[in-house]
Amino acid sequence: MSFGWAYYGLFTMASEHLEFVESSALAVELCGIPLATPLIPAAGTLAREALEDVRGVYGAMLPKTVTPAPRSGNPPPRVAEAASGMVNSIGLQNPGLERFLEDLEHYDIGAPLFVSVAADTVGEFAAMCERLVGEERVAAVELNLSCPNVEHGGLQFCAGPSAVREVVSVCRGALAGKPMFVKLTSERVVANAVAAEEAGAHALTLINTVPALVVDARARGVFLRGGLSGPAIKPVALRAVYEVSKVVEVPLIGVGGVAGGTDVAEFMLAGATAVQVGSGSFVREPQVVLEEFAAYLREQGVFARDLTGALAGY
Amino acid sequence: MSFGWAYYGLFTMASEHLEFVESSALAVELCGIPLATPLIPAAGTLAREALEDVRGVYGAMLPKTVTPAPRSGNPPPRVAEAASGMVNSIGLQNPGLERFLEDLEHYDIGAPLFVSVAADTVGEFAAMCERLVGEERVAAVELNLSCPNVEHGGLQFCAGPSAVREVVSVCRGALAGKPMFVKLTSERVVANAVAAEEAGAHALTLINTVPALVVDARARGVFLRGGLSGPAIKPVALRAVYEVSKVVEVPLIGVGGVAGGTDVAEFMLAGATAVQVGSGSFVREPQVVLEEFAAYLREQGVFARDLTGALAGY
Amino acid sequence: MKLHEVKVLGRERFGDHALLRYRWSGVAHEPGQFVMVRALSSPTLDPFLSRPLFVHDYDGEVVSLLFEVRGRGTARLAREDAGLLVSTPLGRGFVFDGKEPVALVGGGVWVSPLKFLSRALNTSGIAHDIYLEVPATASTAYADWLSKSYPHAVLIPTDGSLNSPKTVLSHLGDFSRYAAICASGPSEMLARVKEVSTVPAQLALRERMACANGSCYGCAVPLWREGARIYTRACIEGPVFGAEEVVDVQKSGD
Amino acid sequence: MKLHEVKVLGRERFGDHALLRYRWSGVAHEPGQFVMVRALSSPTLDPFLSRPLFVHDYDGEVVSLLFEVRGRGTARLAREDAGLLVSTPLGRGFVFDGKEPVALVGGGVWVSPLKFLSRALNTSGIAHDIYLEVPATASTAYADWLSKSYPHAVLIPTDGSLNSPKTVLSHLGDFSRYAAICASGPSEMLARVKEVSTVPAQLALRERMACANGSCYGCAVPLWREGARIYTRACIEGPVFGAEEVVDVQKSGD
Ligand SMILES: Cc1cc2nc3c(=O)[nH]c(=O)nc-3n(C[C@H](O)[C@H](O)[C@H](O)COP(=O)(O)OP(=O)(O)OC[C@H]3O[C@@H](n4cnc5c(N)ncnc54)[C@H](O)[C@@H]3O)c2cc1C
Ligand SMILES: Cc1cc2nc3c(=O)[nH]c(=O)nc-3n(C[C@H](O)[C@H](O)[C@H](O)COP(=O)(O)OP(=O)(O)OC[C@H]3O[C@@H](n4cnc5c(N)ncnc54)[C@H](O)[C@@H]3O)c2cc1C
Ligand SMILES: Cc1cc2nc3c(=O)[nH]c(=O)nc-3n(C[C@H](O)[C@H](O)[C@H](O)COP(=O)(O)O)c2cc1C
Ligand SMILES: Cc1cc2nc3c(=O)[nH]c(=O)nc-3n(C[C@H](O)[C@H](O)[C@H](O)COP(=O)(O)O)c2cc1C
Ligand code: FES
Ligand code: FES
Repeated sequence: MSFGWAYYGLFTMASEHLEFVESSALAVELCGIPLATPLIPAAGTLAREALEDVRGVYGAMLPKTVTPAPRSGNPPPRVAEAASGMVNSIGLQNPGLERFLEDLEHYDIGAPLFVSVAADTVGEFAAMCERLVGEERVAAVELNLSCPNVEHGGLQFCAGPSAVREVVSVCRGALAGKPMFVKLTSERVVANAVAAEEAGAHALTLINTVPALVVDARARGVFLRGGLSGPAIKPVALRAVYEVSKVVEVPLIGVGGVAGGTDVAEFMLAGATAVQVGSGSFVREPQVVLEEFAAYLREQGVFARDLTGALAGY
Repeated sequence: MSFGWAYYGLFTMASEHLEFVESSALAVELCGIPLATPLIPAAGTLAREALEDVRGVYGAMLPKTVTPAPRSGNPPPRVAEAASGMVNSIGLQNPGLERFLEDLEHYDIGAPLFVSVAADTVGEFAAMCERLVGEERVAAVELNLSCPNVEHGGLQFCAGPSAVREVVSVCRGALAGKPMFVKLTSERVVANAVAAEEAGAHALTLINTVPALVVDARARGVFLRGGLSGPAIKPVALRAVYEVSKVVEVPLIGVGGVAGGTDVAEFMLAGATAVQVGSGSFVREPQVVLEEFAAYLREQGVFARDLTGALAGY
Repeated sequence: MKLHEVKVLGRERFGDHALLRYRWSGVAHEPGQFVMVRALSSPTLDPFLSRPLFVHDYDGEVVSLLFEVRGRGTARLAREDAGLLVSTPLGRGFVFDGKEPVALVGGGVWVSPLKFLSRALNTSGIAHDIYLEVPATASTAYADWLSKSYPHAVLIPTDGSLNSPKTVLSHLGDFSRYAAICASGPSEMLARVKEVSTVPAQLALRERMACANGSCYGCAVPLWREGARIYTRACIEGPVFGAEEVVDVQKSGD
Repeated sequence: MKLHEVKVLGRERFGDHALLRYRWSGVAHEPGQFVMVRALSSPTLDPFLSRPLFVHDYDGEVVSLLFEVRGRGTARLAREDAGLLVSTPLGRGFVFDGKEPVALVGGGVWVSPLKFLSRALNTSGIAHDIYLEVPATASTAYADWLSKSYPHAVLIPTDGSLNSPKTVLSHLGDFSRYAAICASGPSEMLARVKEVSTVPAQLALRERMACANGSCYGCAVPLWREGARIYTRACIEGPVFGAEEVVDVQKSGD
C-alpha cells in the first residue's frame, strides 16, 4: 500500500539533518521495538568513538560483537581492499562482556541499543544471554553465529541446521522473551534460517561476511584470510534475504553492501524490515545514505514500512 | 622453485601475439594433458562465434555446458550488472548433446577440447559420459554440478557431499578413465571437494557463480535471480581454491573474477594448476590477460607450473 | 572483446541526453548496428560491463552516438573529461531491397539509429518519411535538438507516461502507402508496429548485453524460426529483426 | 566518514612520486597527522576504500600530500584531471616538551610528514637536524626534488634493496646528542630506531586502514600498555607512537 508523498505534510531536507514533521515515513517496527529509521550499524563497523554524526541516522545502535572474556584480536594485516569491497579478519577484538557493560552509556545515540554476542561454546552463549536478560538498557541481543564452536572441532555455529538449532534454543531459554536476532552467513542460509526460526529466533540478520582470501601475487603470499563485505556481496545478501523471506515468518534484518539509499530500498523490497550498514559507512556517510533513502521514499510515494517484501516479479 | 627469466632464451612480446622461443614458461599439465597456457575459457563464456582472437591464448577450449536434450533457456532479462561483476540466469541454453557433437569441429582452436555437461538425473549424467567416452576429440569432461537434480526435489547436485559422491562415482565409471573435472560452487566446497575426490574426480573446477539477486528499486521488482560472477567473487573463489588445496590431492582449476594477469597468478599460488576466464573476458581481452601473466612470470623469474600452491604466509 | 581508444571530437548535452562524436578509421558502420563503449578511465570495475549504443550517425570518418544519461555507465560517458573506448561496429542492421517509399518510425532516445539510416537511404536515393515521437518527459533542450537534427521529420509530442504508441502510428496513417517500415522506439511502440503493420517491418531491438560477441547468451530475443520458438542473440543476429519473426518485444530492453 | 571536496591547487610528478596541493580552510592540521583521500570521480566502488596519507606540509591555508604511485588508489589521485575528496586531519601526531635538539629521521616516501614537522619546529624555535635516506630504487626526479625540498637535510643514498637501516643511523651517530628522535621511514628503519635509540623516540607508523575513525579495528598496532600487550588503533591513537610502547613494527604498513 502506498501514500502520496504529500501525505507526509512538511518534509524538508536540511543540509545537515533530516527533519520530518511527519517522521513516520522512515519509522519501522522490529520485534515490537519502534525504530525511527530502518538503518542500524552492522556489528563491528561503528565504534563508540565515532558516534558523533550518527544520532538521528540510525534507528538503533549495535556495537561490535562482545565475547565472555576480553579478546585481543588477530595480528595485522587485518583489512585488505577487494573489488567493490574489502576483506577483514579482526578476530573479534573486544573488552569482554563485563567491561563492555560497565561502559554501556558510551553507546547511547538516543535510540534502542542492541548487543551482538559470540562465544566458544553453547554454554558460554547461554551464560552471556543470562547476563544480558536483566539489563534493561539492552533492547535486543544479536547472536553472531559466524564464530567457531570449539566443542565441534572449530566448525562455525552456523555450519548447519542442527548446530544452529541447538545454540538458538538454549539462548532463547536464557533470554526469557527478550528479543533475540540470529545472524547467519550466506552458506546454507535457507536451512539455517528455518532451524533458527523453529528454535525461537525473533528475527534473523542476514548476512555476515563471505569467506574470502586475498593473495599478494608479488610477495607470493597470502595477504589475508577473512570475510568479504561491501557492495561486492550485495547481490548475495539480497538473494539470502529474498529466499529466506519465502520460508520464515520472523522479520529479517538485511546486511551486505549497503552504500546508498536505493540499496536500503532493495533490501526492504527483498523482505527486510530493517537494514544494517557496515563497510559502506567507511566510504559514505550513513547520513547521506539515509537522505537518499528518504528521497527514494518521497519519489515513490511510500512509507519505509510498506516496502518490506513488496516485490513484484519483473 | 624458480628460474631466472634469462633461462627462457628469447622471449619477445609482439603487439598482437606472444612468441616464446622457450614456450615452456607458460605451459602446464593438467591430468596428463599438456596445455600451452594455463588459461581456459570458463564454461558458458566463450561461444564458437567468438574464437577468432583466442587461438594461442587458451591452453584448452571449453564450450558452454551441454545437456542431453536441447534447452531453449530462460526468458530475458538474463544478465544484469552488479558492483564489479554481473549476474546471469541463462538457463543452460544449448543445442543438446547430439547436435553439439555434430558441430564439434567448430570448437577447434588448436588446443585440447574439454566438454562441460549437465543433466537432470544421475542416469542422464552417466548416459552423456558414456556417449563422450569414445569421442576422441574430447580430451576431458567437466561435470557441471550446479544444476538441479530433479530426482532430489530440485536441490543442486552439489548441494552436499552425498549427492556429489553419487553423481561423480557413476560418471567416473561411465568415463572409463577419460579425465573428468568436477565443477563445484563455493557453498560447502570443502566437504564437496573431498567427496568428489573420493568418488574419483581427476580434477576439481572451483567455483561456479554465487547465488545472487538483483532488485530494481524503482520498478520495485526482482530484476534477476541468478549467479554472480566477475571480480566481485574473486576473493571467494581464491578462498575456495586455497582451502580445498589443503585437503585434496587432485589438481584444481581456479575460476572466478579473473580479469588480469596477476589474478591468474593469485589463483595458481592459491593452489590451481589451470585458471578459467569467464566474465572478465567480456570486459578485457583474454590475450591481454595472458600477456600480463607472462609479464608477471618474467618479472618474478618463474615458470607458470612452479606457481601452483607456492604460497607463503604473510 | 577488443575495444579501441578513439579521439572524441565533441560532446554536446541536451538536458539528460548527450551526443558524442569520435573519429573512426576502422571497418565501416551500417545503419542499425551498435558499438560497445566505455569510459577510458574505467577499464574494468566501475561500471563492470561495457554499454551498447546504436550508431547514431556515420559519414565514413566520424561516428556519433546519441544517448540518455540513465545510470553509472552513461553518466561516465557523458562526463566531459572521459576518454573513450569503443568496439568495431557490431550486429546486423537494417536491410533493403530497394523498394520505396520507406517509413522510419521512432521514439524517445531510440530514434538514434534512424539518423544514419536516413542518410544511407538518401545516398541510395530511396524515398522515405520520418515520424518521431517526442515524449512529454523529454527536456525542451532535447526536443529542440531533435527538431533541428531531423529537419524533415514529423515530430509528434506524446504523453510520455504511456509512451502513447497509437499517436505516432495514427500520424503515419495507412501503412500500405509504404513499401516497408523501420522502427526504433520504446518497446510498446515496437510491439504496436509489429501488431498493426500491414507491410514488412524491421524492428531495432535492445536487450541486456554482457559480451556482445555471442558468447554469453545474455541478449535473448524470442523468435519464430522454422515454426519453433527459439531464443536468438540480439548482439550477433540482431539488433534489427524482421517484425514477423519476433515473438514479442521484451520490455527488458527499455 | 565525511569527506570534503577541495580545490586542488597543483599536482607535480617526480617519477613515481606525486605532490598534490589543495586549499583547506577547516580545522588546523598537526605534524604527523594524516588525511583520508579519494578521487572525486570514484565515490564508492573503484577503488572501494579511501587512502590514508600523511600531511606533508600545511601553512594554515594550503595542505600538501606527498605520495608514491603504487596501486589503483594512488594512480587515480595522481591523474591530472581527478578532483579530490579529503577528510579533516586525523589521528595523533608528534608531541614535544620543548627539549632540543631533535633529530628527524626518514626514508623513502615516508619522509613526507617530516617537512611539516620541521616547519612546526622552526616556528617554535626548536633546533633540529634532518637525516633522510634516499633508496637506490627512487627515481632521479624524486631524489632531486627531495634535495631541493629539504635543503637542510643530510641526504643518505642507500642500497634500497635492504632499506639499509644502519646507514642513516650511522650518519646520525651518537643518539645522545639529541633530546628526541622523530622517525618516519620504512618498517625496518623504524624497527631499528626503536631498537637502538638511547633517547625518547617517536615513530610514525602506518597500518592498513578501512574506516579511519576507530570503528573497524583494522589498523592494529601492538603496544605495551600497563605491562600487557594490546592492539591499539593507529587511526585514532596513532599514527605516531612512542617507540618504547610499540611492541614491534609491522611490515604490513610498508
Ligand atoms: C543494441 C542496443 C543499442 C542501444 N542503443 C542506445 C542508444 O543509441 N542510446 C541510448 O541512450 N541507449 C541505447 N541503448 C540502451 C543503453 O545501452 C542503456 O540505456 C545503457 O546501457 C544504460 O546504461 P547506464 O550505465 O546508463 O545504466 P545502468 O542502469 O547503470 O545500466 C546497468 C546495466 O543495464 C544495462 N542496461 C540498462 N538499460 C538498458 C537498456 N535499455 N537496454 C539494454 N541494456 C540496458 C546496461 O548496459 C548495464 O549493463 C542500447 C541498447 C542496446 C542493447
Ligand atoms: C597513516 C598513514 C599515512 C600514510 N602516508 C603516506 C604518505 O604520506 N605517502 C605515501 O605514499 N603513502 C602513505 N601511506 C601509505 C599509503 O596509504 C599507501 O601507499 C596507499 O594507500 C597505497 O594505495 P594504492 O591505491 O596505491 O595501493 P593499492 O595496492 O591499490 O592499495 C590497496 C589497499 O591497501 C592499502 N595499502 C597499500 N599499501 C599500504 C601501506 N603501505 N600502508 C597502509 N595501507 C596500504 C590501501 O590503502 C588500500 O586499502 C600512509 C599510510 C598510512 C596508514
Ligand atoms: C571491519 C569489520 C568488522 C566486523 N565485525 C563484526 C562483528 O564483530 N560481528 C559481526 O556479527 N559481524 C561483523 N562484521 C560483519 C558485518 O556486521 C556485516 O555483516 C558484513 O560486513 C556485511 O555487511 P557490509 O557489506 O555492509 O559490511 C564485520 C565487518 C567488518 C567489515
Ligand atoms: C554468462 C555466463 C554463462 C555461464 N554459463 C555456464 C555454463 O554453461 N556452465 C558452467 O559450468 N558455468 C557457467 N558459467 C559460470 C562460469 O563458468 C564461471 O564459473 C563463473 O562465471 C565464475 O567465473 P568468472 O567470474 O570468471 O565469470 C557462466 C557464467 C556466465 C557469466
Ligand atoms: S551479449 Fe552476450 S550473447 Fe549477446
Ligand atoms: S582504520 Fe578502522 S579502526 Fe583504524
